[in-house]
Amino acid sequence: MILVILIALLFAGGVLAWMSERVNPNLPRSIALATVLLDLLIMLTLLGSGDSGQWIASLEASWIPRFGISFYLAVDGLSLLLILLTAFLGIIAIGSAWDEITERAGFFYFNLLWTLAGVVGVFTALDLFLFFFFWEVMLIPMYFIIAIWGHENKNYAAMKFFIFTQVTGMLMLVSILVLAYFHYVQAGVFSFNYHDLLNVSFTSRVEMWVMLGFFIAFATKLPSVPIHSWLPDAHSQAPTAGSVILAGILLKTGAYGLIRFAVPLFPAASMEFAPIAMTLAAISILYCAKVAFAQHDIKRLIAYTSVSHMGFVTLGVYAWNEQALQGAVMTMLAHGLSAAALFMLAGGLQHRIHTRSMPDMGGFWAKVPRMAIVALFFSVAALGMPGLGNFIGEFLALLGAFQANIWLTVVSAFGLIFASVYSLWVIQKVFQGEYNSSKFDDSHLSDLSRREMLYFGAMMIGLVWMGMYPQSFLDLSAGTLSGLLSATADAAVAVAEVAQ
Amino acid sequence: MLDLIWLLPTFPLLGFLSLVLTSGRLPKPIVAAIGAGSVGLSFALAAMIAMTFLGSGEDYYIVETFTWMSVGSFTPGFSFYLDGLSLVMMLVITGVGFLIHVYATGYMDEDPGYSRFFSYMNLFVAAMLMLVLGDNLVLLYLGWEGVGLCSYLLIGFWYTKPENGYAARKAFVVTRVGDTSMAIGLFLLFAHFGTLNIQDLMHAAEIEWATGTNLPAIAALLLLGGAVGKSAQLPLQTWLPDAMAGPTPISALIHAATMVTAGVYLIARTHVLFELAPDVQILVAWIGLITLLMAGFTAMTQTDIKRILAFSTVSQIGYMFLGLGVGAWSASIFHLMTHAFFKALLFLGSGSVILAMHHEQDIFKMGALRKVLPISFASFMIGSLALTAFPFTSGFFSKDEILLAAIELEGVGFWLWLGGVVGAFFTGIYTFRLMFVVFFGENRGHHCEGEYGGWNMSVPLMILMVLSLVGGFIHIPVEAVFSHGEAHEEHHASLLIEGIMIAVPLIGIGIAYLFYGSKTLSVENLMASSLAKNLHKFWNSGWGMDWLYDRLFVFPFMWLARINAKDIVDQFYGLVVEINRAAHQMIVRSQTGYLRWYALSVATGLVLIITLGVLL
Amino acid sequence: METIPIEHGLILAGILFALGLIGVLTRRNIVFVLMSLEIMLNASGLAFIVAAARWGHAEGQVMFLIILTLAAAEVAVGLGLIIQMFRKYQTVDINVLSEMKG
Amino acid sequence: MTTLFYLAGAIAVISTFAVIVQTNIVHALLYLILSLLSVAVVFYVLGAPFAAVLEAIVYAGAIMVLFLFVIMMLNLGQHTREQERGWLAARVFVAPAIMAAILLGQLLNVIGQLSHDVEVTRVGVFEVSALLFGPYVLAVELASILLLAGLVAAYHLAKK
Amino acid sequence: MTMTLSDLLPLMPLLLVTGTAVLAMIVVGIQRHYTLTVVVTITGLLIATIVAAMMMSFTNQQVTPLLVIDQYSLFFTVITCASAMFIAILSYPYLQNLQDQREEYYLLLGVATIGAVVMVSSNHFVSTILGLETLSMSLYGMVAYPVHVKDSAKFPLEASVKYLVLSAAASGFMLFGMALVYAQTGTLAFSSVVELVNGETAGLGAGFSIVALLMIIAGMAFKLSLAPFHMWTPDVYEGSPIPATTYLATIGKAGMFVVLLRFIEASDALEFEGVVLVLSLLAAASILAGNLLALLQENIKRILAYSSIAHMGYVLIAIIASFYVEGSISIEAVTFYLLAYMIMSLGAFGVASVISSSESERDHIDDYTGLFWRSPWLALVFTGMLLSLAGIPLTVGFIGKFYLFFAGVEAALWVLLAALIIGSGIGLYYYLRIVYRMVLKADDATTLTSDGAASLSAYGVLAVLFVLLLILGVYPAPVMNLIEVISATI
Repeated sequence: MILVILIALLFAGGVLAWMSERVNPNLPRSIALATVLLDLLIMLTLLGSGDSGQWIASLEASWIPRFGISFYLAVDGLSLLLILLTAFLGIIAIGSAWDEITERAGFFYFNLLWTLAGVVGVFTALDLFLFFFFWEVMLIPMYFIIAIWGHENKNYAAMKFFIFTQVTGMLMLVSILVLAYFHYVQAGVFSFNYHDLLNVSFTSRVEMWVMLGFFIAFATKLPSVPIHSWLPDAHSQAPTAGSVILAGILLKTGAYGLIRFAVPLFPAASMEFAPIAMTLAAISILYCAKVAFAQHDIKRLIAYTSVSHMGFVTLGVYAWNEQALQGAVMTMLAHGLSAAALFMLAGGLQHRIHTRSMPDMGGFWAKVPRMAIVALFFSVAALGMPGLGNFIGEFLALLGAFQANIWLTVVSAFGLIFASVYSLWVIQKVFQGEYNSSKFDDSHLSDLSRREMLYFGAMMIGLVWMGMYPQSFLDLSAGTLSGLLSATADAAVAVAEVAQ
Repeated sequence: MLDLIWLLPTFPLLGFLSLVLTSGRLPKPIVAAIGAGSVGLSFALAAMIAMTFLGSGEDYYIVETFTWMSVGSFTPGFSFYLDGLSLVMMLVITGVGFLIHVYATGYMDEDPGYSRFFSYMNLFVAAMLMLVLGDNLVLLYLGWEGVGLCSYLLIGFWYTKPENGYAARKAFVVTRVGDTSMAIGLFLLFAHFGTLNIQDLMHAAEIEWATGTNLPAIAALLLLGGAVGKSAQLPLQTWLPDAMAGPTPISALIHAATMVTAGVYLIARTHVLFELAPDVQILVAWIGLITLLMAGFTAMTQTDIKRILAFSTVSQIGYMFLGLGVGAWSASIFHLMTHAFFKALLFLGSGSVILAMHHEQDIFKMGALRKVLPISFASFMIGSLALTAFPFTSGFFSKDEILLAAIELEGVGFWLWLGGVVGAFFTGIYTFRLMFVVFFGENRGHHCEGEYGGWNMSVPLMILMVLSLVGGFIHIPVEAVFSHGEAHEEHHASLLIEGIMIAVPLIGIGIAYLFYGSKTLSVENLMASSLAKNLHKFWNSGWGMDWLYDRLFVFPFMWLARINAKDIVDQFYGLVVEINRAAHQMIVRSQTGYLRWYALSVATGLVLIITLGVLL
Repeated sequence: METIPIEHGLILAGILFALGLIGVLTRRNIVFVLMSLEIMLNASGLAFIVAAARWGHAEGQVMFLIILTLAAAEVAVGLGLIIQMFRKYQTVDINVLSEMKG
Repeated sequence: MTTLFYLAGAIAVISTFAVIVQTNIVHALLYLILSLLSVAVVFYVLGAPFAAVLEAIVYAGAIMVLFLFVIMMLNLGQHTREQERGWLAARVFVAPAIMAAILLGQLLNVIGQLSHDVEVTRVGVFEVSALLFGPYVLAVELASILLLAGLVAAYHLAKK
Repeated sequence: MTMTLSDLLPLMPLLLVTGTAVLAMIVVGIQRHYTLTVVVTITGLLIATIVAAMMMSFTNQQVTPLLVIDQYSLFFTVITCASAMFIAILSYPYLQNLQDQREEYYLLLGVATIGAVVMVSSNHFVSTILGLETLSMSLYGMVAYPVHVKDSAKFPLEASVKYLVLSAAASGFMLFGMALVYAQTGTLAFSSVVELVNGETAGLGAGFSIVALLMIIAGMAFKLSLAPFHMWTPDVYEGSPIPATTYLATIGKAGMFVVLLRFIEASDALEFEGVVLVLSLLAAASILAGNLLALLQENIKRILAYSSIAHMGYVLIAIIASFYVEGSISIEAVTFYLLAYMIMSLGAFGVASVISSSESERDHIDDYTGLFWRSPWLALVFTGMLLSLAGIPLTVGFIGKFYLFFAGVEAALWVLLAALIIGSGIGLYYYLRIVYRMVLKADDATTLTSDGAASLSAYGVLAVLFVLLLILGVYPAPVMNLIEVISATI
């Protein structure tokens, strides 16, 4: 029941925020904040109440009996980690929108909360229909966030985001249906229940095709080359809060889908497909790092780096061993914070000087030292500095991946070099060098406010925590991951035998 | 006492945190107290720990604090490993580091980024201590990257100049290439042994891997990649001279005494692996030799006082690599220590000169400074003598040991030795070229008001002078570390060889005197031929390595980035959109609005479907 | 009575139907178009009568009656539209009715 | 009777052809009436006298008269022949003729397979009525609704 | 099988609708009163709706050879009558200021509804033709209704002429096809076609049957505006007054589809590979052509027209699937999707209708700029309808599409599913274009709502539709169960 409350609270809070705008234009943001805080508190109560690897909480109710669809929500350690991240970044996003969004704030927070609700749904749904339902539900409010409060090219960006995710989502729908149909043929009843569908058996060719449907949908959200190109546009055009949600949470739904669904449902096909997926990951890492370096638009740059970093997640997932999976999960969490923070910084800069063009910037260190230090921190986190969360994730992912595929890991490791190239490039272009105010309007250039420092501080603490004592996070997901690993072990052995 | 070892990096780390969180709002004396004091505390503690450890007679001591992460069999912890090697490193870092911190409180006095400077410095010391004290390679890697970051921050300390930023990024990226290679090495080791604890790894490697097989060679090569990056050896040496863009105390601490020798430490720490891969080990020697010679040539052509010292650093680390390559582990570490003393001395001395000359670094714009700057002169004199291995200075003993170890090696040993001697000859030339030009001769116009700064700058110089002179008599307690690896503990060299090794640097000094001291020989005559000019240019540019790397890596990367800034994949989707548009434009023309056309289409449709239906 | 090959009746209907179709497709005068439509409907009616003859049924004739009704109603509405069109455009050229397109 | 069938059929085809190529609308209408009448003969031959009568009265009579009224109202006829000639160039026939030809070809092809000589039985007004007021009574009612719809629509559209 | 008294009871809804039309005619005859006529029409349709709904549980009967009154036909009778009622309500404010006699419109609407009810109950060629033509005949009148208004912005005359001529030609095809079937089988009931299929008459190749069937299907495809018989659709939609367009787009389409479904199901026409192939081609062509044509349109009505082409293609997939799939899942898919399609089309056209009136139609996409800020509730409803058309969750359109996908997957129609995905992808673009216009900042801040009691009821209709859209999108189980039960009767 607590899970329904989690989601319903967000939906209701969204509606309430929208309605409250009539009373007072400042009310929506407070309501939104209160809602997400409350949600976070409820989630925290789940933390202590269960052993990792088990379902901490679950709820199953019949929904559409015609197709054996049930309203089945459940949380285990992995899900819990991710919904905690969702709520945390939700608060951060509300904070980043606090002053930035002044027009039609009610509708904005409505969309924000509904997106969060969709994401929480995605992370908790264990009925594949329900999963797909939430998967799509989160798109629409996100579309509105980009299309209404976005920047100069918002229509194009919002449209591209929507069409990419929706079209590939339909491929997943087809795959889900094929899966359900096979279950029907084999078991005689319709079911979309995750646990039921785990038992479906296929011929290898069919399994590959069905798996591809899932993979493409998840790889789009992740995103992975060659279906990544919606992301730079969406990120650069979205308002700051939108970018935070997109980079911090939405991308993680793709990774979550791979871990929870794509591989466990189709272990054999996934193992067979792993070299290709890992190759795509390696290409994502290197190619997008390279493209990132060439960008002038700071948000586009960060967006490309997101693709690059998410490549490590793909790499880790398809290496499918304990270190690699933990690495993928840690990368998801750490990248959630670091990318969100970087987008907030870029958004803050844009808010202050009304441009995102890096060639126009420079020498801000002296003007906004706090911002510079914060930016430095998160850039350094992004390039994988040990002691911060991103390092743990990427190192573990590579460490695990090395055991699965040496050459792709070696190639991917070069991403570490590229990451340093573009991260430091940003610092150089924006904060170092000569200050030249003729290229932009610097009348509003002010250092980070107390409130902003609070948000950034929270995220910095989070990253240091992840970097110095990741065990608190690793322990949460360990049970889930080892459960998944042992469940797919037979298939892995079978594939290995075939390969020999 | 030994269990307090975790406090060593903690003190500077706390210093860093307190300086960062107050972000420049503290008054300078307090900043200085925190900055230098935290390192001083560490040094004091390190000294006490050292005494306790040496007194205990143990070979090693492990302090475990907490497990960093535990994923399957991968369980690195924040654990510290103390043995002779890390003891020496720890003392050098905290000791020399403390002196340089003290010096810097005077040197940076007028800089607006005073607090920022010391926060970075403290972070550096903390990271460096992590590097040498960590008992597993992941913790070592943490320090390894941490010092790289601090190096980056401090090289680019004066950020308003774009070229400083460039130098900083270059330093970071080039070393990151090495770091990546090292990281891959770690993956490989973990994949084979399931642990990254250094001692466990070494034991396992000895047992499971046979000498001369491929796997240890690859692992050693990958680690070597990390080492050459950090220690500025071929082929990744290009960043160090540019790194001189940072404040001079940085050059002394990071780019002379401590960080750049991390590569030497790494190889020494994992020497078991290198012994399992003799080919790679001899490669280390060759890398050292070639680097030291190339750097020697280049140093002779430089005019920037700090760049000369930088190339000499590269060259001296070359000697350490040479020593590692021939298996003279403790000699290399010994040289590491003495080099830390005299190179820190030289850099700090040059810092005084530079400050006194109002940030002028071109040696040919200086001259006759020995009267004006007596302390700087003294430190330079002593430092230079040690650097050229003048008998009974510290450098003499350490370099001697390395070269003697080299000549005793079968086969290529003689050539390595010969190269080392030639390098020593160049060392003499370029070191005293610097001496004669800067401190002798006539004043070349620049006004100089005498020594800058107070006791806080001069006292560290004096201490370092003493260390540079007598450091050669210090015994480093590393026998236990290399007990099974070192073949020759006592060197029995012939008098001839000893003579050559003593004489060659002196000849170098003499030649420098003839050219730059007495002006008996003229550099202009030497430079007359075009061959000489070109050679000079070639050497001056660091053997064209920057030029080569620009063309091999930087330009292609920039070019690729530039041509594909729009992301070709995205353009593919643009094409899809265009196809849709075109299809729309085409098909929409069928909607002519004419009734008869519509009727015809209906009739055509009917005919079409009937035909298709019947045919199939 | 004599026999009549049913296929010939249907062929006759088919020819008439095709001619009507040609009329609809070619004529620009809307009155002609309407007349051609009548031909097509009538041809369909003929086909029903022929088919009914094959079976000796009355059902085909019922269908014919309905076609007759529908033709009548259609002509009534169609002619009404023609009158309006003529009022508006003073022409019976259907090509004037092409203001909506694309 | 067979002869009559073919004769009437031939007349129907010819006069129908004349309709679609006529330029004088009144002539065309007359050809159409001729065509309808010959179809009525075919109906009769096929043993459907009731349908034949209705064809003659309702179709050739009432409906055609409606056309005539409109033609008179709009004052079409002789003087619009030039215009019609201009509209009726040979090339506009090409595509429609091809289409119709293919369609007809298809029809002939498949109808040709159906070879079935029928003994013509007379199905007169009684049988039809029995059907109309028996099972098909609803059809009659619905037909009246259909006519009502036509009536209302035509009333609304044709009024001034 | 003649009429008996017991047959009258199942005919109740039909009789009620007829009565409504007749009553309205009498009222008009006695005293022309706009509101009264509207009220009579609406009340009659409402009663018919309720009665039909109440009868669903116990009626299952063939009434004369012409009509079958089973649960399925009653289900669609309910939908048809309710939709007609909604359209009548929407028409009320729309036509209020028409400078002409306005009452006949409701008469035509009533009569058209009779035709539609007949169609959804028909399993016989005679009733099909009669229902279809009654519907079409009334629609000719409704489409051309404002023809007398001087300088009307739109082209009702052009629309009506195009519709009449092409529709009559299509009816000709259908009739000729029926004649061929009849010539071969000797009856006019749908089920007779099975004999064609089973080849009980010797000496005939499959060709004859296929030609006959395809001529009928071509006629139906025209009414459903499946490509390549689609070209009339945008012009007729655009030229008609919006309520008439709504009628055409909803009841006209659904009625015809039910006929097609019954015809295909009763006749086993899909036994012929040629027919399956042709239907597949029609579906694919409609999906692609409809979506591509709509891509850059600037006129809302044309966009919806083109999108309806595509949507009919989508439903056709489920019909084709019914041949391959055991059980009634694909029939359920068709039924549910038609229901969904009715709701969302009614809603979308309804919004356009509310902000338009007979004298000024707002059907250009720019008219909707900033609607979100000017009339948020209207914009919300419209957005919901468009997203539903695009098949996004939370709306009934998603469940509908889910059904289609399910049927397609079970039948393994991969190529058609690919077309469905591509088409939906293209479709997103133009639906979102409209949505985007609505959320743009408006240049003028005037609200686009005609006020007064007249439009209040129209708002009520939109609210009901929106609620249906959401409820069926979130909790469709009850309706699904119902549809599962009724689909078994086909």
